[in-house]
Amino acid sequence: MENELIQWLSQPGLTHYLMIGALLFCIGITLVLTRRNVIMILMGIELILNSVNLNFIAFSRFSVITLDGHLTALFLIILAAAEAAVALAIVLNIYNRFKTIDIDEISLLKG
Amino acid sequence: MELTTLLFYFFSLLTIGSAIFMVFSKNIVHAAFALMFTLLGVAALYVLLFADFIAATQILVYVGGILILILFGVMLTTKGFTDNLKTLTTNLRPVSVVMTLVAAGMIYVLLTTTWPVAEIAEPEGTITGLGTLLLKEYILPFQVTGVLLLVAIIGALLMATKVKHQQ
Amino acid sequence: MTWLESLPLAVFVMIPLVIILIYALFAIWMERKVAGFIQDRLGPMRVGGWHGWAQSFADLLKLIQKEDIIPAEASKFLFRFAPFLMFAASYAAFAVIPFSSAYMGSNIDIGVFYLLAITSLLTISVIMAGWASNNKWSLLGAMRTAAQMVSYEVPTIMAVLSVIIVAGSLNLMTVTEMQSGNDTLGFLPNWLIFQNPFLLVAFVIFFISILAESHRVPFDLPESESELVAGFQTEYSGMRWAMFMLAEYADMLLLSLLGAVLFFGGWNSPFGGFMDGPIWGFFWFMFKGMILVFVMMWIRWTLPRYRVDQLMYLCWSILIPLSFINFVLIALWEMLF
Amino acid sequence: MVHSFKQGWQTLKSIFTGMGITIRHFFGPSVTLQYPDERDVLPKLARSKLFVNIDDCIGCNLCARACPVNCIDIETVKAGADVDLGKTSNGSQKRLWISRFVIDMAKCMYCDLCTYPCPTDCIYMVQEYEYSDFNRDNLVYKFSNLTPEKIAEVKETARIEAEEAEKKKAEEAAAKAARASKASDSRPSSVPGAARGIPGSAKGIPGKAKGIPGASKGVPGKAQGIPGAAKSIPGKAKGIPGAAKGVPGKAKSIPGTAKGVPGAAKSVPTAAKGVPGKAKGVPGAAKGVPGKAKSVPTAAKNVPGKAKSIPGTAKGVPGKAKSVPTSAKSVPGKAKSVPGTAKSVPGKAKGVPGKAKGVPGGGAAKVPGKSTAKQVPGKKPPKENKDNNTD
Repeated sequence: MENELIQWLSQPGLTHYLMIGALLFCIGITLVLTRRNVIMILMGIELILNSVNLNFIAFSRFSVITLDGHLTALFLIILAAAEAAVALAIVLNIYNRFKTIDIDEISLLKG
Repeated sequence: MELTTLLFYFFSLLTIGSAIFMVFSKNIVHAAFALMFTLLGVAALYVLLFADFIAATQILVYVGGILILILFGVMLTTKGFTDNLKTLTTNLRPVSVVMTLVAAGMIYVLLTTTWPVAEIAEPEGTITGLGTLLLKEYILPFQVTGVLLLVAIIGALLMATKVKHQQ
Repeated sequence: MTWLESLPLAVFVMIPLVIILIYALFAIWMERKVAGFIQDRLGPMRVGGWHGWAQSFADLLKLIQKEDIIPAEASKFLFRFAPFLMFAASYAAFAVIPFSSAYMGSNIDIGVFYLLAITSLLTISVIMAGWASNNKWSLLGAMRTAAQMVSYEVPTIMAVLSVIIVAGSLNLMTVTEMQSGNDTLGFLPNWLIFQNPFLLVAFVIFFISILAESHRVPFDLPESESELVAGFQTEYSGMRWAMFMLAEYADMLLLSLLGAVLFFGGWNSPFGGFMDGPIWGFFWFMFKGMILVFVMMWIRWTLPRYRVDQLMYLCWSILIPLSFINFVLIALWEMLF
Repeated sequence: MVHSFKQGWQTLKSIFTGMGITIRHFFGPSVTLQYPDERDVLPKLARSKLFVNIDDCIGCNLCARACPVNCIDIETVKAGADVDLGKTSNGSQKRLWISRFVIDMAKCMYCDLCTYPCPTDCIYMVQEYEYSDFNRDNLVYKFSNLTPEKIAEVKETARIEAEEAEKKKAEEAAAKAARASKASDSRPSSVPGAARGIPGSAKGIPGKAKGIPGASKGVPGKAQGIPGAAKSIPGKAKGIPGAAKGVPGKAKSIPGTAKGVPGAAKSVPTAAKGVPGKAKGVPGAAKGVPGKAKSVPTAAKNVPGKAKSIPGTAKGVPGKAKSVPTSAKSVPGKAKSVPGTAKSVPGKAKGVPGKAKGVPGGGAAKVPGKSTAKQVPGKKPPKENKDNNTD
């Protein structure tokens, strides 16, 4: 039993990476749920995207499908970049209008 | 234990540790720098997964781009130094309890599932394959992402300049 | 598998460090000598005899003795960490530089892409240092640096990409190897800069961009003394400051060497087969790099500093469009010939 | 579009032009001098450090007076009559021991004004400019080559001589006063007028000087005045010694000073003139002013002896201004007014006597003249001389 555990620990495989991905995902969700600052929420989203990427790469490494996972991750990264750029532009607009980026106070439906 | 195993644990710890630090950090800039460590750790994990190109892209785009954008956002939306950078945390306890449970559940699922693992020989480098794939099978997504990026840049610029006009 | 690669790993990876340290000592002295000569002075003359060659050692000794001051309101960990991150980023990038035909830290396929990626950590470390100092000069300097480096990364990458489409590989060793020989126009070395007229423009863009990326004059806004004291370095003293200087000089060398690889044939001898070989290769490579470093110093003591808006104007309105056009033209040239 | 290309081209061109200039300087010769190893040649008239060739110095104090920042401090002591100090390189006779010659280079402003008045060219700027120091006291340069023992000895001699001279003069004055009182009953009231006339004659006519001495009650006071005169007119020393001869007891001290200070000779006569009339009157005044009373009587006693000595001095001395103060001492009232004039017009000895005249009458009685009163009785005069010198 113990030997097995050590064996399992000493050879990081797919499960290990998936576990890290899962943990990152949960932490990302926690950030998104607990923080009221828009930028912090953005950071949480980046974490979630990273965990997804990690999963893609891990599957791509440990399974027969080889490079498609990489490509998906690549597209995800590009998407994240575009998302961050637009999101930050929006945040700046919000800040200019409301003078705050606390998400609870930005509750007007009408501009 | 092999060096790669040690590195794996080191970078996993770095990734998860700084991510957890982000959750409990009061200071938004500290959180942003913790995010940097997370991203670097993830990039290192990519390298351990033989995804060198993705790892480099991760550093270039995330660390060199998005993170700096975020930091700029922080600096532009708060007025300067440490005191103004505190962020509110709400529902931290219930959320963290729930998320711990969720994480435990997920890990349980991951551990009990048998994944169809195919142990392949270490690839010599992914860049040729990626290039070929991008310009053959994935040419359409590639083009679409290009257009998307262009649109995003234009949109962001437009919004930013609009802000100026309002002022 | 050359004899160099059979060295123990620790020694193998330390080679660039030795090179950087020796270079930094030399370059600091050289910078002051160049400044002196250009201003009709002599520069340091007293330490160590001939032309004050030991001046850098004296400086180093002084820096080691200095008190290490950390501002009370600083963010302690980040403050301490930033100089090391900066140097680590500079140093890590040396892994893919082919110092000679026999030595290259890591012969990976994505070579130059990795280099560009890892140097973007410099920007982060600058912001980290500036913010952690909790000083308005530092913060302003850091934000300026970040803006400048992020902006100038685009023309740099475009210029590098222009070379890459001619060379056909991201691996710098391959790029160097394909520049061997001596047959461009029959008498010129087979270097990339002589192979394509648009690569000359690419080189100009590249050189301007690396000036800005390593924040040298005329783009040294992060440290503009007259306005920002010393930018993000304001609060640093002693060895921490020395780390910044080391990183800065290492960055300068790195980008100069990159320029030497991409445009001037890396470790190839300018005389074809004459004076060729691993040792000569190393000599030629460093020689080319040092010439670019010298030009950087020469420019430093010639041109005044740009204003922030001029800097951004130059990047976004001139260099980036020019580099894109140039990129397309180079691609066309490659297709046609 | 075309415009921006033009601009870009011009930018590039100007950058290359600038870099061409700097590279030319890079290869050009450097203008630096490796200072401690090589030095620039100083211009001939460079002003750097002051130097005094003390062997040539006659102690005239002209440099110290010329100095706008008072960085030169000289103290001299009269040499005895029998001591020959030798001559300077340009032939001037030295008559003073230079007990102190100090230049504070920390104060010096390198104006070079002190070197011009020097009659023997013994003070000048040398081409040495590296004398910075951590201690400010090290910037005070001492040039006097006398040992402390020697200085003490010299001072003692000078003091004794001065005292003796004083005594002599006092005796002379007393004798003359006695004579005068007998001879001129009509004069007493007209003293002031007489005073004027006499000085004038003293200058122009040596012979008259002799006659005047009889009146010279004020002699003791003269000791002080004389030194001052000495400074301005070194060359006139000759006449005074002659005067010295005639004075019996106390006369000695005065002659001693007389030698060193030619100008003093003149002063004596002036005072003398005014004195005769006053001689009579003064005693009276003396009563009214306790402090002064003493001095005057003393002088009166000595008068006879002094008569001789004074005439001798009278002949040669141009700088009468100094002399006046001397007389003032004997007559308390005069002290104040006269010194003032003395300072302003050293060379104009003539004018001073005139002022001297007015003073004796009322002045004496009214103004006790602190300084003079005290000095007169005492044997201090020699010391006082020194003080005056340093003025």
